[in-house]
Amino acid sequence: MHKAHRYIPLGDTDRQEMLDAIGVSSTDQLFASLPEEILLDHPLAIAGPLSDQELRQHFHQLQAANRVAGRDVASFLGAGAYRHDVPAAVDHLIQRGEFLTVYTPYQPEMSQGTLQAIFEFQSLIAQLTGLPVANASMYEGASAFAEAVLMAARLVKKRHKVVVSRAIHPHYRQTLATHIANLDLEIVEVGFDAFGATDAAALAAAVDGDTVCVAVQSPNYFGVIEPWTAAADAARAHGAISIGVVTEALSLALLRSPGEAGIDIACGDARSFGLPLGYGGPYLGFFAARDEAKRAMPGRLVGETVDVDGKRAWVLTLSTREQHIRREKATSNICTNVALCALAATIYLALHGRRGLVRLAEINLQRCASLAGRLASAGLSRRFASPFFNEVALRSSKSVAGLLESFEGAGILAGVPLGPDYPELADSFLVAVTESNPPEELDAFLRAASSLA
Amino acid sequence: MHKAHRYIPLGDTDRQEMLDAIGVSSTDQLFASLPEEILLDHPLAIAGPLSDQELRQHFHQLQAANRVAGRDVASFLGAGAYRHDVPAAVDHLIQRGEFLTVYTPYQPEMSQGTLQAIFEFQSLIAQLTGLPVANASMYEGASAFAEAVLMAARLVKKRHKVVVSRAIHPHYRQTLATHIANLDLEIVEVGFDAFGATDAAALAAAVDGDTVCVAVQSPNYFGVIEPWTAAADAARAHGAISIGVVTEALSLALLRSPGEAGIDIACGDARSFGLPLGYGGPYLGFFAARDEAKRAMPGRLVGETVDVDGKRAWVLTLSTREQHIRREKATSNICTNVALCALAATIYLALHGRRGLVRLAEINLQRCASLAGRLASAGLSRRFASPFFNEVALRSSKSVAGLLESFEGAGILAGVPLGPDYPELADSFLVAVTESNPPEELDAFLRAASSLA
Amino acid sequence: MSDTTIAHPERHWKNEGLLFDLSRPGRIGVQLPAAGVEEAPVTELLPPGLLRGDLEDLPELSEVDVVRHFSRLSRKNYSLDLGLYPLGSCTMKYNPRINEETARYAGFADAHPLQPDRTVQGNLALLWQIEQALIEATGLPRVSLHPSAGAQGEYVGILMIKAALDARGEKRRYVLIPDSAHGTNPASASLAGFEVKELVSNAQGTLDLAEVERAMTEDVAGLMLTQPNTLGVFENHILDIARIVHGKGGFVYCDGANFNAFVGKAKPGRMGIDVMHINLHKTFTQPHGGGGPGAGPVAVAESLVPHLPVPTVERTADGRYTLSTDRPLSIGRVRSFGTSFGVMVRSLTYILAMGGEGLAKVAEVSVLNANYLRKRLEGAYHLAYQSPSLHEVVLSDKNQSAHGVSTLDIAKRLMDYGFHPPTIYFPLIVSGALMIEPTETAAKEELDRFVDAMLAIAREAEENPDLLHGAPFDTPVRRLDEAGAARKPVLTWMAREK
Amino acid sequence: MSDTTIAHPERHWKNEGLLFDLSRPGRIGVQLPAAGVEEAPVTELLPPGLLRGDLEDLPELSEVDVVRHFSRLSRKNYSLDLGLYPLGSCTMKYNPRINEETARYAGFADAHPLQPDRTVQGNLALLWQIEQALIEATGLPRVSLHPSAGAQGEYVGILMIKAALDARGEKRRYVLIPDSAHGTNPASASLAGFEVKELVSNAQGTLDLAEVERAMTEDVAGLMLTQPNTLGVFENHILDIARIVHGKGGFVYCDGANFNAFVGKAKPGRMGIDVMHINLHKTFTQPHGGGGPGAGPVAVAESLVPHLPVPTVERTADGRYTLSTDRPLSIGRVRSFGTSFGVMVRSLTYILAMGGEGLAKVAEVSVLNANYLRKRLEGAYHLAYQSPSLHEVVLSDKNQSAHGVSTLDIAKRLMDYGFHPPTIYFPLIVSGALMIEPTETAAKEELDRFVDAMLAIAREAEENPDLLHGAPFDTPVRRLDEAGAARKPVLTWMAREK
Ligand SMILES: Cc1ncc(COP(=O)(O)O)c(C=O)c1O
Ligand SMILES: Cc1ncc(COP(=O)(O)O)c(C=O)c1O
Repeated sequence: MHKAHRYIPLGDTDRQEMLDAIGVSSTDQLFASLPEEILLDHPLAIAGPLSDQELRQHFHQLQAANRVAGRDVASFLGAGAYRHDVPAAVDHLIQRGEFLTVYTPYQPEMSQGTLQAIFEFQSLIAQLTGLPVANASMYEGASAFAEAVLMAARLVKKRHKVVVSRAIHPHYRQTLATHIANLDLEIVEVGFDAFGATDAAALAAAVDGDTVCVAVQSPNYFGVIEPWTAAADAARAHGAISIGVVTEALSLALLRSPGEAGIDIACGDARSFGLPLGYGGPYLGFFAARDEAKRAMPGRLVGETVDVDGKRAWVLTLSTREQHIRREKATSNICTNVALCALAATIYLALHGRRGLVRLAEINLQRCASLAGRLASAGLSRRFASPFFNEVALRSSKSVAGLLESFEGAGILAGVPLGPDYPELADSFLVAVTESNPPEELDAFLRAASSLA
Repeated sequence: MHKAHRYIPLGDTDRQEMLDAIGVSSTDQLFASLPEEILLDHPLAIAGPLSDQELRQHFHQLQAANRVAGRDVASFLGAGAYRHDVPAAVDHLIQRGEFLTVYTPYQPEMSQGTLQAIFEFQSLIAQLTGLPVANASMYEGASAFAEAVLMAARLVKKRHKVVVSRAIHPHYRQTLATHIANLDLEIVEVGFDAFGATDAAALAAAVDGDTVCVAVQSPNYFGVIEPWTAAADAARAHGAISIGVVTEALSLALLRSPGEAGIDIACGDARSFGLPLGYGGPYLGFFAARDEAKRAMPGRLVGETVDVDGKRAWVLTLSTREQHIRREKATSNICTNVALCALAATIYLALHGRRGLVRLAEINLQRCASLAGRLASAGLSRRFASPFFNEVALRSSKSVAGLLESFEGAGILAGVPLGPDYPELADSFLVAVTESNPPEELDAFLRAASSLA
Repeated sequence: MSDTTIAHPERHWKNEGLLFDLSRPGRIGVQLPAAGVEEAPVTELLPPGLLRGDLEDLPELSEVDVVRHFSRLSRKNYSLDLGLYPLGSCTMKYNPRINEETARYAGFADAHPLQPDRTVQGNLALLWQIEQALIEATGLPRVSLHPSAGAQGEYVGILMIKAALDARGEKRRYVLIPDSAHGTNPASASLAGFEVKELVSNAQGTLDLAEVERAMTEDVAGLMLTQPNTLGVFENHILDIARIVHGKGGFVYCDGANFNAFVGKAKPGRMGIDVMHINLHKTFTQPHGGGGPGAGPVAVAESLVPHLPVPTVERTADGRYTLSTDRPLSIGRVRSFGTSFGVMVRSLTYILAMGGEGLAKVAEVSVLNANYLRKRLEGAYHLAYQSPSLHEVVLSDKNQSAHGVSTLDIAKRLMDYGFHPPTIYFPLIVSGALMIEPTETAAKEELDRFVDAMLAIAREAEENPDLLHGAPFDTPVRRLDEAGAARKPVLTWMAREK
Repeated sequence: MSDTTIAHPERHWKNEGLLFDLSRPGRIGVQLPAAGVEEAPVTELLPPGLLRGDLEDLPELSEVDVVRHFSRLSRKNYSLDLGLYPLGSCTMKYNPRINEETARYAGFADAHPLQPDRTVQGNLALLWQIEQALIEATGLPRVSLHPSAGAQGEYVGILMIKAALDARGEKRRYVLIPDSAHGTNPASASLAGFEVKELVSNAQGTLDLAEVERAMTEDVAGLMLTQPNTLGVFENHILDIARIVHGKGGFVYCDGANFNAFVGKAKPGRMGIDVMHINLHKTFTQPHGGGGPGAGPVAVAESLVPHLPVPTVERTADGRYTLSTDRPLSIGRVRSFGTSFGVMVRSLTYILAMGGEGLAKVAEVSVLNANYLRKRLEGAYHLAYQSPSLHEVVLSDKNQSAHGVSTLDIAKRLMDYGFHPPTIYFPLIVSGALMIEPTETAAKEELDRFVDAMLAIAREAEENPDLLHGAPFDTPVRRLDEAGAARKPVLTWMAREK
């Protein structure tokens, strides 16, 4: 008798019946096509099988070894990953087997639930970005950004310069660098001005007839809200593509959208909408563009159609862009995306809705402004005198690393240091404040700052 | 504009449209039938509305103020509520909206899922108890027991004596006492012998022609496994009903079932099958009996039938026993039961199945035997020299209260003291050991005992 | 093969067998830990006579099989999460998801009911908080959280009345209950050892003052009324009724199943009510779960406080909490352990999610919704009583019966339109009752769709009554042979197979 | 009105509108906290020019509406939890529920990706553990957990090959890819700047040694093969192939999407493979979630270790863990932050739930199941290649096409029998391919029912081909106008409504 396993429904007699039907005497025979010299003669050295309870213990111990926001510390870390409250209904719904355990909806007749939800997601992202077309998701923000540049290069052929603001998230720029390293493209970085915004003059000067695209982020890595127009105008003037990067999607509820400002491609991360910080992933890349660009877009698209009875229905469409049809000529190699994260965001946005989302953004803004305002007197002044949303760069007269460590000792993850990525900003760090930081945490930050900073 | 609430989908215009349709000018008018003097003119003094996150904080703090098994302490508490591992699939499935948010299946065409699951539950309880008929659940074990006695009184009319072993769980006996206080019945308690089992001679002597029923528990409150036969035989000899109480349903996987031994009614609690300890409820009362008694049973029963197309289906049946039909003549006043708990148990039993359940019971037995055996040398000897399953009464030469407090200081909830309910056992306490006590906890208990006991 | 069978071949998973049918020897759905101790042969530990025979009929299934089985079964249920579930008297309102989260916190779920109080201060504080909230909502000075459901609450309430009379040295024999009452009321009274005297409702569907006056003798322990009553009508003479009952030394019991109609609008404590149970699984969103669990806390006036069941939660002078059984005149306990704690967590979560203002809105909108339905349906369907409706409305099949169509037909036909039917044939004083309770969580457009369906059915009843006799057509199974089920009951799989 | 419409009137909830259709002004589905700080007017904090216009099209819904909407939508999906989902190449195996529990522990869910290493030792230990497990399973010395999915794994793999060649000072132009490969392979190679040379499969459906020998020039960076390949056939000349590729200084990339076929049975590291991605959402039970997320860790031979993407997890001498970016020859990063951590939790949970022995059984039973299906179906359906199958089998519509019935018809008709169809029209080298992968989590009786349905369809194809052209009949929608969708794309609600 073989040892039964909970995930393998092979009964005692099933095996023999199947072997008999196949006409072999053992499963080993079914592996005869594997050269003998590569077959293992002993099981993998991996612990288990563990029971559900043993698994709980194992992973409970691991997670308990972390110090995390809410439970162990107050956290003001942002820098591209913002902590937000998630209504309970989100997680409940995405765990329904009918959403969780389904494949990409290639068979639309059996997948209308997923398809309709993606169509809703596309519509919501289009509304938020102010652009008419959005796809079904990208892995996360940085690769979405790289794909945006590659798409620009498809739309504007035979050009070479990729003009990128240095105030874009370092990970995003590094990801871009990896993606174009072997292609006939070159990155031109544009610095930031005394206000922490992309240097508008330098930007205008960097763009020319060889420019593929111009990319800026808002709020940028320093939390500074940039006008999209500088990039949009410079790009338009030279027939290049403008790209707007958003790492804090909640800002779109309050701030002028890339589309309104004339940006051609908006991309970034929408993890803020209903997903956990989760130590970095899975996140939710989004991608929106002008209508003319839809056939050049990466990723999946769901479109509306009708069935043979004339009933409204949804289906994956414009697939000829994709790798499974176009192979090496595809607009991207992406296949698996982050559909379930997009579903979470769709539910989250539906719950908040028109009023809730705006009010939530206001709470973020107000709390961040309040803390930044109060910290000035505690020795932490704003690095840049520019408008910000829910994150702000603060300057310290003490060593940033030492200061952050002191804060940590006081139970506060106070922020992300800027020095490692921007040596000239070694005296500064980023502080993000959201609705997940209750007023008491702001007070605690202030108290700690008064004694430490 | 009225403040919108997340659970009340009344839009801005809905209210007015509905008032207009009804023909009143305000909702106040709809309450005109309430005497003015009782109407409140201010809202209830209850905090809120709180957001999901604020609720999480509030309840997270409350639960953090407890010291509980697994997280904060090792616990060997049993005494009618045994800690067991619950496979993850149980909780996932019972949270499906289609199970969670449905009413009692009075409309069978729209409730076959619930009905079939209850039918499976009834079948599983019948198998475990060795009796042919089981109902859809009772609130919990103690009231199930009281209902068993009341049913016996319906079956055997005009008798008065309810013979009850003192080794039955004190809460069960107290519950019974409340239930019969105003009826023409009288409890006769039978003591236990030097082995911790119901005194067989006293039992036999207590039963006579005026006896309604004879009730014993196994494993009894002291963890001692009793032979059901003493009660069954005594009852049968006098035309009375025998009642077998089981507070640790897992024992049924290994021990002779009440039905096999000739018991007429088996009742008790099956919370051990897939439900949390949850500080006392909701639990899972079960109730099984001989076939002849089915029309006298309390609670709901699901039966198999066919629909007009001949398709197999399930339906609530024999409802003429119940309060909604029979009113003051019903077999019980029970209406709402614990269907979702019964579903959890059904899933739990299906997952464990024939082999898993027996093996699980063996693990309980072996661990308890091992600990009890090893503790003898540490100064804690068994109070009774009788066979036990996963719980055992230990005797201490020190004050039990003091000893348990010392254990608690060492991070161990060592057991439930017997003194409060049995003054003659003031030197003893109950220790339960299950698969949820990993071997390291047994070792820790032993170490602590060596230094404390 | 008909055209329909061609287009719709049997989908195996729509015809799910029983666990026992699906069992295959050798499968298992769990991984168990090692015993981790030296094992002795079982027969060395236990005398063979104590061991059972093989559990050969327990099914053997993998986790995969089990998850599929119950997922498939679940899809045969209609549920609140799919749409309106307008069961009168049941308050099928939306079950918030956050409740399920808070109820599962480890500090709650893993707490043993017999832990020393000092190790469960969080739980005791929570119980204290929900008791305070219910005290505030009812205007009564104490609330027992002990009872497991509404019916047990009734039972406890009547036992307390009995205990209070005993304490006064009085023996009373009867409890008065209106003919419109829920079945648990007479059943509970009788379980407590009383005889039931039924009060006939008047033409307004309410208690008749003269009738109460007449029936309320000194042999009567008290009156059980439902507020608003099962017709959804407020017992507007409540103050007079209480005066009469109290005048004869009796007690007023209020069945609080319909608290949703007036929570936050008026307090039972101000109505002369002495004792009232609250179904947390109705007004306070504990999910019904296919029949339970619920909880039935009982609020009482000062006169009954000495008789509350044990245990209760008390607060000491230094702000700590204890679980107390020190109540000499208590009726005792009616269940093991203290309370259905998990239900308390859910309901307190809900209460705080609503807040005081939100709760008043619950009553307001549930009454608005019911009156809207009433207005739109009362032409096509007979309105049993003209009295003002609060949170529910009772119609009947009087108009349709002329065409040979009954309430049962209407109910079954509603299923084809995608709705769960209302409560039917209750209250008993309305022949062919259709008792509709939308609750405040029903949206207007959902109500409109329901009305459309009801009106369509009213038309069908006139034009095509036979269609309705055959309904439902579009459900996992169609009408069942219920009589057959009761005549030769098959209550377990073994009863058929073995 | 036809008979069917009479019996089946429209159930509104089967015809669920879009969120935007359901929106009603003034509703909200959340309660927000108070700001809790003194608020300044927004226009004082932000210049008006930076503010956006009203989001008038965002829907307004209560929580009740939202839960119902998505519950209703979900029921239009077929899912693994309902039954067999035999998509070839996709490894649709049971998704254990315990994975969802562990992945949600607060210490994981609430960890910020930029926390100092000393505050996330638990996370880093977990990543170390899963890397060790994958090292053990692949027999390769390091694994990058960075890539977000299989395709990104491929891309990273090819970039590492490029980096290794660069480090040797070599420029090579081509990557060899068999014609049976998945579309992501050529797409990834091309994204990395290579040109693709397609290798024609031989009559056994495998790589042709002579063809590899011929194509493998010094202009070629390497070969991407799939093991077993997309026909489910093991590339049994793998050792010779590796020898040839290595002989010319190239690298062997293995697409590990089919690892389920041989995990625990053989290690890629012993087959001459230099780099391989693993789809954690296939072999290691991360749920597919309607398209993702997944993760595509990449295992590499020593020669590629210097070029791994950053960050990696390293263990210091004192047993602490760090997230390191110190890898001078790294290809860099292809995404923000470190890894799709949540996927790692789920997959490690699964790996430990199976253990070493369990994993070998995964391969064994998945291969047994596929061969059983092959045996039972190969008469009625044309078997594309006679070579031995491992975990999947590729059939075709060759027999049915004689009756004018295509693979698409067969797939759609399977839905009426309650099954999700296999992968169709892939691999491209089989005309009308039906690619069936049952996985080890399919039970024999489920396979038998699937076979019955397939055989019934084969009969229907002969007897009633038109029926199949019309299928499906019993699904929430029927065949769609896909061409129309692509011709005039409507990609948002606004595109139609505005
Ligand atoms: C009016 C009324 N009273 C009492 C009850 C009984 O409550 P429970 O089912 O909680 O025992 C109900 C429940 O349906 C009811 O509707
Ligand atoms: C053979 C094969 N290779 C590669 C991939 C791509 O993997 P992913 O979807 O994770 O990017 C797939 C996924 O379908 C596949 O089947």
